[in-house]
This record gives sequence, structure tokens and C-alpha cells, in this order.
Amino acid sequence: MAETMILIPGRTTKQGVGLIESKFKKQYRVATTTVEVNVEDMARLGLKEGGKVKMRSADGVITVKCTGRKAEDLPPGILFIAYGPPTSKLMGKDTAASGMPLSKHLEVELERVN
Amino acid sequence: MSAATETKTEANTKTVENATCTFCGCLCDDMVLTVDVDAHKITKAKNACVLGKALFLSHEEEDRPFALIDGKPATLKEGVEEAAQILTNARFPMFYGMSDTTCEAQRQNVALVDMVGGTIDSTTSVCHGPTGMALQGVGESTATLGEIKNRADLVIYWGGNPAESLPRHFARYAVTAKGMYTPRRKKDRTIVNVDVRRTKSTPVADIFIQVKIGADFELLWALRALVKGRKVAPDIEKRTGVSLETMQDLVERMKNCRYGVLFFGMGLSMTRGRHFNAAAILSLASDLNEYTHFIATPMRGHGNVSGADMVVSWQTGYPFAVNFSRGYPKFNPGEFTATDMFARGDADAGLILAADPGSNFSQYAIDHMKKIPMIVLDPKLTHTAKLAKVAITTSHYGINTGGTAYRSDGVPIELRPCLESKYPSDEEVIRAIYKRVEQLLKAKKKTKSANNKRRKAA
Amino acid sequence: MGSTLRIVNGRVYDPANNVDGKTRDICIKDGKIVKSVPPKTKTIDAKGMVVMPGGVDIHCHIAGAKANIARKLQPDDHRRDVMRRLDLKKINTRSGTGGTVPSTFTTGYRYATMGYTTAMEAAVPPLLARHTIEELEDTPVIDKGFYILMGNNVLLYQMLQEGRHEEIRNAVAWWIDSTKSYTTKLVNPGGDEPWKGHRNATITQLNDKIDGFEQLTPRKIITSMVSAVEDLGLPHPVHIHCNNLGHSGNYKTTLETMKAADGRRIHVTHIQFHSYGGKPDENPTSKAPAIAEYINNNPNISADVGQVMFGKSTSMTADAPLAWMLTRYSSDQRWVNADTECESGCGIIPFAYQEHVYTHALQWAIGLELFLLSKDPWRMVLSTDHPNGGTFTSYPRLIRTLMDKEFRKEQMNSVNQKAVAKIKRAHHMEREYTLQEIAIVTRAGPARILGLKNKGHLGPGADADITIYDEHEDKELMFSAPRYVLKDGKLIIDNHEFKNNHEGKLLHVSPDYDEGIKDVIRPFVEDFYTIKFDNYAVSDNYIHHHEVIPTTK
Amino acid sequence: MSLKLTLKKKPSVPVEAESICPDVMEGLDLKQIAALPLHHGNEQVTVGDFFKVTGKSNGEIRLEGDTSRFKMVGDSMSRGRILIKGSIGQHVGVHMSGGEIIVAKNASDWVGPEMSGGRIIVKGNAGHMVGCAYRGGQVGVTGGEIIVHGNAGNEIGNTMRDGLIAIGGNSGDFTGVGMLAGTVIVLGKMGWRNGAAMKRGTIVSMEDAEMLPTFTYACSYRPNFLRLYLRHLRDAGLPIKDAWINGSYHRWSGDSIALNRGEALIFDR
Repeated sequence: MAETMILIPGRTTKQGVGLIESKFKKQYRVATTTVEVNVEDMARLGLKEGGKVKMRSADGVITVKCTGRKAEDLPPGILFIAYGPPTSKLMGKDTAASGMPLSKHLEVELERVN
Repeated sequence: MSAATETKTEANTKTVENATCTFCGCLCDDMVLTVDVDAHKITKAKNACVLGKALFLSHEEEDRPFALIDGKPATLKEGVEEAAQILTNARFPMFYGMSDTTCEAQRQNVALVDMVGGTIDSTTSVCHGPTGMALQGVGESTATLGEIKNRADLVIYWGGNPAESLPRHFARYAVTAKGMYTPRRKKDRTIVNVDVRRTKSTPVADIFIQVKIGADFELLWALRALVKGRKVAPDIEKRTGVSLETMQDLVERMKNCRYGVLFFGMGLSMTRGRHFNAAAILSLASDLNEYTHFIATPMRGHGNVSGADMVVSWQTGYPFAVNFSRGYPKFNPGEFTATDMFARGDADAGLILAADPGSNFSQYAIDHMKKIPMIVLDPKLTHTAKLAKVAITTSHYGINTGGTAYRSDGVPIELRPCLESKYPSDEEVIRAIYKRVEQLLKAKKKTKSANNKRRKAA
Repeated sequence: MGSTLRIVNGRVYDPANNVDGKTRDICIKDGKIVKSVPPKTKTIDAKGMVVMPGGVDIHCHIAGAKANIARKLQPDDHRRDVMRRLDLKKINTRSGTGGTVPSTFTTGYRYATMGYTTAMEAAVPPLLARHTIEELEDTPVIDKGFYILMGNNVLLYQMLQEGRHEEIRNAVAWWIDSTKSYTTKLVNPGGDEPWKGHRNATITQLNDKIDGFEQLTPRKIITSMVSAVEDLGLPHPVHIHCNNLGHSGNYKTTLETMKAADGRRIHVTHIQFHSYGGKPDENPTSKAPAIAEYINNNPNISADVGQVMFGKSTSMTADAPLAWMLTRYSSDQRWVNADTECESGCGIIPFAYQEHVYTHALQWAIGLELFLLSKDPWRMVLSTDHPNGGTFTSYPRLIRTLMDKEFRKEQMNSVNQKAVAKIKRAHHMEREYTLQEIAIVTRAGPARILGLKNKGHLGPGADADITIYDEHEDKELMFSAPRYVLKDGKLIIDNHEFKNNHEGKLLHVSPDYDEGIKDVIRPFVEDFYTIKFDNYAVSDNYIHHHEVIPTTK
Repeated sequence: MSLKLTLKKKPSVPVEAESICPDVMEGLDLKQIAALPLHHGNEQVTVGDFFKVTGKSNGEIRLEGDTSRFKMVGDSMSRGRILIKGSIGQHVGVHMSGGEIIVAKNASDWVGPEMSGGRIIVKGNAGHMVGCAYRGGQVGVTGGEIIVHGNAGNEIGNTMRDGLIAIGGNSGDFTGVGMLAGTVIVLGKMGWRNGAAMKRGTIVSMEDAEMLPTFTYACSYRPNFLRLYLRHLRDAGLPIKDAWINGSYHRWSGDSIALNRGEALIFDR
């Protein structure tokens, strides 16, 4: 079962520290491949903490791990992930004459892997 | 750098005081760095936050070749020569980056792009470029951070998470900082956080307002209407997730504070509405000046991204997305911005200075970068360096190289490097490329005019 | 090895040396004017031409934080006015954009092509001096310096409140020295505290108490700064933008400010904007005669006019409440406010002066009246407060307006008649400036007021900054396109063509001070600024081509 | 017989082609036309380098081939006609004051920015910023008309002061943003936040649209002027339904943040 949600990529401290160390090392890779999901959404979609999920936008698809966030912290239907090469794959090319495609409001289909 | 601030404590260590951390836009200039001279390492970074500590303490000069051409090690001279050849032969080269380097390097970079008739854009376009465009539509009311520290009694964080991206923002500037008219720190301030989700910044707020995703503009617009004493549609709560009472309460607080500030992040500038979201928050602050003193200011990520704005503006008149194809500057975001030029397939070469679009641009843009000759200057191996034809290793600004960086509020700071590097600075490399391109272009011009003469004679 | 040059057969206007249109040779060696050069020397034949020292702009806004915001703000202003990159034989120039706030390179080139060789940026918050210096370094050809804003400095307020005059003098010296600036500037002294901290109000009377500083008034700030600058012997006195700029009835404030100097030297800038009669919030009237008369009778006062020129301008000022007031009169949506901690405010709005608007026509006419009523051109010099009253590129037109009464009358007839009805008939409207008087108000006068001994004249020892004009009936044409311009003896404009690039100097003053003052300033900076005290001063790394102008002490 | 420019080779990078304009080409012979400058990136080339030039210059220019990388065609055009057989690049008809441009396929971003007269017809889709002001500009289109048969992107008619912009398909976000006056008609669906900060002027859509919280519903009525406009658009080839001509519209007034004298007319099904 896939559900359409809004993905917000953003900065985190872990991603920042990882990026200083190296974009090719574990800390950065883990930080940028873990998506936060509302726990209620997780339950509905049958997702487990640390389980793999697929996110598909009109422009690309990535597979990452998921982690739960309390409903009052992250509203249903919203996903959060640290910026990184994976999120770039989901961005479109159209900038609407603004210089940057939407990078913090990505419509994605979220789906459990396996 | 004055000698007084650099003291040798023991035989093999030295201390550099008042050094500046260049990781984020806070540009904290109160670092006390202890350097183990023999080990060529920074061993202590007093006053640094978690990001700053990582920056200084994990700094290690990788033993990389001075240059890579097609992935193979090369000398600096060979790298410069190859870069110069690429730029001389390009018709529509794109210069991008500049957020993690000094203004001195940025100035040379604009000189180079001016000479080759290319296009220049900075990482501004992927963070607060829309805010720059909003400024061009509606203006802004802003301040340096010290004025906020001294005076602000109402601080609103909107669509940003400084606790994670600018860790010392609260303590140095806006929440727990002690100022002239805010001696009791947080007690003298009301902190509001507006966001679509709870973040690590939310706990510092006295008031948290959770706005529905994608409804920031509507909320800002409704607040503007209320400030102006106009009505808003009754379904506003349904639209924004925020009740009219909450809005009215916020409006009263904003109108009645002594000095109010709206800090905003990419939650506004990079979500649907972009420059209009930014224009809405800038306008809200301006509107409020009918009642009290109010300012709005973006929170900016990279160390010297503001410097890139500054330099490009003073040299060309425009802040970013500037094209020189016709021998003079032309500005048009969407046309001359880097992601557009790469994703559309317009650029036929690229020079990336201190940025990594290979990891944060869209796949469309990255795919095009792989097709054209790219030149990269960076201290580290990056995704962009991996796809580049020429990758030149440079020293790290702020750690190895001195120069100027602008804080996000426009305050310029002179950097105090603490470690020497065997690698050249960005400025030196750009200068070298400039010199070589200048020679090549003169030669090209000569051949061209000779050819023309020959053609005419024939 | 010295390069030499001789300019022959030109009619020389060198008022500082009492040369008024006589044919004289000018000899140049190593960038300086000398008595003689060997007979076999390259010459410029200036037959039928007018030779003057290079122009000196005493008050303009060309570099630094607020100019840069004004640039970013107005891409619409740059688009139609571009400057191409030139591939010259020896060196390439840089491209740029113009409009009311040109890019740095364009600013330098345009001043030079107009025959101006020195310009002073008039308002810089000390905290942002480093930015101004970087921009000035990218402003080619001309020599330049800048004034730091000291009229709303909170630390100085504290010292003044407690009567610590000795410390004030040392602090001012430290600030001048550590920012590499030229003098102190007061803008709407006392106005920032009510603006920033008290619901966007401003201060209106010289004797008003300043919010938070019960013992302080604008008058005290002015007199204290006049004393400090006089004691330090800065080459240029306090540069004052009086309170109440633009408000009807403000001429009284201006007179009071000049009287407050009590016989000591002050420079009152863009005085046109401060010469209005009438009641607050009503239409202004001209009080130019009263202001001109006071200045004529008081040799301690110098002023620049701040002429308004019709067309597009950008209002950019450290007087933030003024910009806020102007938004009421602007059709442009854009307004910028920018506070600098503990030091200054700033306001910017795109603006346009229109002939048919009563106030604009009156402002224009008041400026002309001040010029025409002035009896001492050495003390009432030319400026448009670029780009506030108009851009510096409009100087040639202004010069023609002063030199050509028929041209002036034509313009008088095409502006709002209600505004100029009285002024038009005045006797002084018949006066025409001579070339010698123009040489005074555009170069010799400003140089003397600035205390620049090597500028504004053509005597031995002067910098070889020289402009040679074709003599022409149309003075606008003549002054907009000099035949030759020399900077430091180097031919920049050669037969109307831009031939050479040049790096101008930063002119700054380095007064002595008691090192102990740092211990007084340091704790304040550490507490109430956001950068470390040790990072405040502009280091010598920023100083490349420069000249320290000596103090008179 | 009109002047025909047939593309010989595709440019490797975008070309600025403001020479391709009746005002520039009128009265020139074929050789002179072939020698007119084009700007291929930073390199100045000629019309003849890219196009085979045939026919006769009589005020009408036909462009043949894939010209989607040619920018600024018809810059400041005041008369005559340009017929574009394929797609066209950015800034077509920029600062146009008269004449006509017809694009058979698609047009890129910035169609007719800051135009003051004349007409541009795009048979396919158009990009963003149709009939807008450039960044920083306080006034956009001041006259003329732009008709797009297909869809168009964001900021249609940004700060326009007069004239007509009609979109046959859907429009993007911020349609009619900051309008000072004039008319924008969208037959399809508009995106988000239409008419934000508009002072005066009219935005029409035949599909439902969510209005900003600062717009107020005024009434439903049958605006007379709209019939004229719609008939005119029908004549221009847009598929105008009779129901639209005769139908009733919900009138919303706004934007109350600005003057509140603008209106959005949403077709009442």
C-alpha cells in the first residue's frame, strides 16, 4: 500500500557533523537516508522502526530507512529527512523562474519495502 | 592578523584567539583554538558548538593530489592549464558556489567570469535567493544581530530550526543572550516558533504555532490583514490549522512589543510560494512599523554565502544569477541560476568554487554536469569533484586561509587562520586561472582577427 | 625613473593659486605637478581647451552596506544602463551596471570619464567600515575616503552623559584610526534611539532629551563632537546632516545647529534639504536666503548644497526615520530599514523627483537659490548628495544650470509654477557662475574644506589629477565629456576615449590616541556588540594603495 | 511572400536573437539580413550562421525549425508579424509595442514581459512569467494581448497594468499576482494564491479556485464586458463555450491587503 505524503528535507546537526567528516562516510550516509514518519502513519502502513521504505516522486525514487516521530511532533502525512544526495533524486527540474526547484515540499508516495 | 592574539603556550602548541568558525551563517568569532603544531592538528576549540567542534577538531588535511584531471593525479599547473583551456573554449560556462570561501576569492571569481563572458550564481539561489527576489519586490526592514540582542523583546522563528542548523543563535543573538535592554535574557523576551512540525527549536518557544504544511503564505497573509485591521475569511483555521484567536493574540503581541523580529528559514523560501512567502514575511514586518519597530531577517546556512551576495552585488549590481555573455551583467533568476542552466542543458562548461551541487542539485542538473567539462575547487573530495574533469585541491578558508567573510546580517569579519596548508587558497588558484585565460583569450582574439583579415582579403 | 608630461597652451583655472583662465604650462613628474620638466617631454596640446584640477566630490554615497542593499534592491534600475567590459591594450576594464546606484567599477569609471578624481563616501557605520573599504578597493581610478557615523553611537552617549570628554576625544580618535576613515559624520544626532527603541519616533528639537539618556540632547552631541574633532586636528571638521531633514520649518534647526558650533568649524551637508520654511506637515517654503545669509556671514561654516535634480533617484540615508516618512510620498512599494547595533540606522527607498510636483520643484529651486545667493563659493560647494538628490552623473547639467541663466529660466518655466513663483523673480536669479567659480565649487573648494592639500589645485606638489575640457557654449556637454583626464599623471581619458585603468588611493586619517581607551571600549563592545573587540578594528591587511592625511596637531 | 528563416543547425547553447524582429529586418536585403548579429552564448555570430535566409523582407518573418533555444525573438517589436513554426525560447516579444507574434508550438518562460501593445499567440503551452514584469519592476504589461492555447506556468500577468492575457488551459500559482489593472482569463484551473496583492484588475477562471483569505465573496452576476472578451477570444481560436458567455460568475473582491479594488470572477456552474 502506498500513500501520498509531503516530504520535508532539512538540515540536522547529525547531517551537519557528518558532512564535515565526509559525505562518503557512515554518519552522513545514515543521517541522509533515514526518514522520520508519524507513528500513526507508520502503524497504518505497517512500517517498523528501522524498516525500509520507498519514496517515489514524479522525478525519482529512493529507498531509505524509517524512524517514528510522535504525532504531536510530526503531523500525519508529513515526512522529514535530512538533506543529502538521496533527496536530490526526488527534486524536479522546474524552478518556476525562482532559481531552485521545490526542495522542502516534495510530494512523494511512501511505500513499505518487502 | 595581529600578533597579540596568537600566543605560543608550549613548545609544540599555540593558541589562536578570536578566530571565526565558518561553518554556518552565525560566523561566531569567539573561538579559542589550541593547535598542536607538530601534529598539525587543532586539539581544542573553546566556545565552538557541536558543528564548530566537528569542523575544527576533525580537520585533517587529506593527502590528496594537488589536482585531478579525468580522475588522474596531476600537478596544480596542469590543473590550472586544463581549467583555463576549458573556460577559454566554452560559450556558456556556468560559475557556481562561493559560499564556503573568502570574499577575496569571490572577487577574483567574478573578475574571471566577467572576462570569459560566463554566468555566475552562488548557493544563495538554493537557500535565500527567493528572499533576495522578495527584497526586490517589497524591500525589507532588517538589523544587525547585536541590535536584536540588545533590544528585541519579541522574537519569532518561522520555518527554520536554528537549534540544529545554527546552534548558537539562541545564546549569542536572540533568546538567552544578554543585551542592553534585555538584561534578564529570556525573561525579557517572548519567543514564538511557527513551523509545520515540532523541531529541536520548539522547546525554547513560549508560544508554538503549528501551521498546516503549505499554508505559511495564507497565515502570513491573514496576519497582514489583521495588522491592517482588515477581515479575514472565516475558514482561515481550516486552511491554516491556526485559530483566529491565536492569530489575533499574535498580532496584538507584535503590535505592542518594543522591538520585534521575525527570523525565517528555508521553510518559507524553499516551499511552494518561495519568493512570495519571503515577500509576505518581509511585508508583515514592514507593515508592523506603523505600530512599533519591527524587523525580519532570513537565517542563512553557509559560512560566507552572504559574502557571495555582497561581492556579486557590488561588482555587478545584482546579487546572484548574473550573466556576462554580452560583455555586461544581466540578471534573471530562473534563466541564469545554476540549477536551471544545468537542468535545462544550457551550460557547456562549469566552474564550481567551494560548493557541492553534485550532491544537492536535482538529478536532471547532475546528469548534465556529467556531460560537460566541469572544474571544481574544494579542499575535500565531493560528489561534484567525482564527476569533474578537473578537480583542484585548495586549502580550507578560515582554518588555513585568512580573508573576509560576511555574517548573515552583513557584518564583515576578518578570519584568523590557525594552520598552514600545502594547498593553495581558492583565491590563488582563481588568480592563476585568470592569468592563463587572459593569455589564451588574447591569443584567440589575435588568431580570429588574422583569420578575418585573411577571409576579407580572399 | 620618472615619467614626465607637459600640458601646453591650455587656459588654466586654478583658483587656489589665483590663476583665472590664463594660458600656462602644467608640468607633471611621477604623478605630481612640478615646476618644470626637461624640454624634451611628451606634451598634450590643450590649445582652445580649459584645464582644471580633477573634480572632488565632498559628499556622495557610493560604497558600503547601504549602497549595496540599494543595488540589490533595484535590478529594474540597472537593466537599461549597462557598462560593457573593455579590452584595452594594456589592461581590461570590468563591466558593470549604472542607474542611480552603480556597481563599484562603473562608479569609478564614470567619475573619471566626467573628470572627477576624488570622491568621499559620506556615511559608514564603523562596524561596517571593512565592507566599505572592500568596495572602495573595487572602485577604480578615483581616490576615495569615507566618514564614519558617530551621531548615534551608544557608547559615546554613555561617555557624554557622564561628562567623560577626554575619553570621548580618545574614543573618536580610536574609531577614526581603527576604521581607516576620514572624519566623523553626524546624521540626525539623537534620532536613532527613539527610532529603534520607541515606536518609530524621531527627535525634532536640538534641546530634546534623547530616550534612555536623560542628560543628552542633540545639541550636546554636536558640540561635543565639534570639540573632539577640533582637538584632534582632523583635516575635515565634523560633517553634519542636521536634524529634521526634509521637514517644513527645518531651517530653524539648521540655523541653531550652525550657531551651536559657536564659531568653530563645521561642515553642514546637503543644506538644501535643511532650508525649508513653513509649518510641519504642511507644504514647505524657501528659507534659502536666511540660510545663505548666515553662511555668508560666518566663515566657520562650510556647506555643500545637495541639489535636487529631476528624474530617478534613490533615497538612502542613515536617517532612518526620514526614509520612513518618505514612504508616504513614494509610489514604489519598496522600503528598506537596516539598523546597525549601537551605531546607526539606515533607510532606503527608490524615489523620483518630478517637475510638476510642488515640493520637488521647490527643492530644486532652493538648491539653486543657495548657489546663487552664496557669496563665498569656497564654502558653498556643489553636491547632489548622490544618489539622494540626483546622481553624480547629473553634475554637468547642474553646472550648466548655474552658468547659463537662459537655460535656468527655461527650466524654471517648465516646473511647478506655484513652487517657483517668488523665486523666479528674485534678483539673484540673474547671476551666472564663471568658470573660475565652477572650478571652486567642484574642486578647489571641496579640497580645501576637506583639508586635502594636494588636491583641487595645480601648483607644484599637487597630485597630477587634471581634467582638460574642450571649451564649449553648452556647458553640460563640455563638463560631461572632458577631452583628457589624468589621474596621478596617468592618462585615463585620452582624446575622449577611455584608455587606461588605474587604482586610486584610500585617503584616511590616523590620529593619535591614548591606548588606554581600548580598555574603556573593549568591555562595551564585548557586552553589547556581537563581534569580539579584537575583531573590530580594520587590520592593515585591508589597506593596499592608500595615503594617510596628516592631522593639523 | 514573406521572409523565411530556416534553421540550418541547432545551437549548442542558447542564442540571444533580438535581431529577429521586423523592425530590424525591414528594408534589408537577404545578404544584410544574413549578416545581422546573433549571440551564441558569449560568441557573436550572424543570422546566416544559423539560418538559411530566403524570401523577401516585407514585414513578415517566418521561422522554421526547432527554435526552442532562440531567446528574445521580437524584442521591442512595434509592427509586422513573426510566424514561428516550431517552439520558441525565453523572452519572446519582450517589450513589444505592436504587431503580432504567432508561435505554432510551445513558448518558454517570459512571454511578452513588459509589453505595451501588439499581440502574441502561443498555440501550445507557455512557461512561467507570461506577461510579467522582470524582477524588481513595479509595473508589468501595460497593453496588448497574449493568448496561450495550452497551459501556462506561475505568475501570469505579474503586476500588469493594462491589456489582456488569456490562457486556454490551466495556469500555475500566483496568477495575476500584484495586478494593477487589466484582465487575465484562465479557461482551465488556476494554481494557488491567485490575485495576491492585486490592487485593481480582473482575473477570470472557468474552474473553481480557492481564494486567499483576504478576498471576499461579493455576489453572483453576469458581467457584460466578459461576453465581449470571450467572443473576442473565440474569434482568436480559443474553445469558448456558450455557457461561459451566457453564464453567471461569482465575484470575489480583493486583495484587502492592497486596495481591495480587484476582482476574481469564477464561473458558476
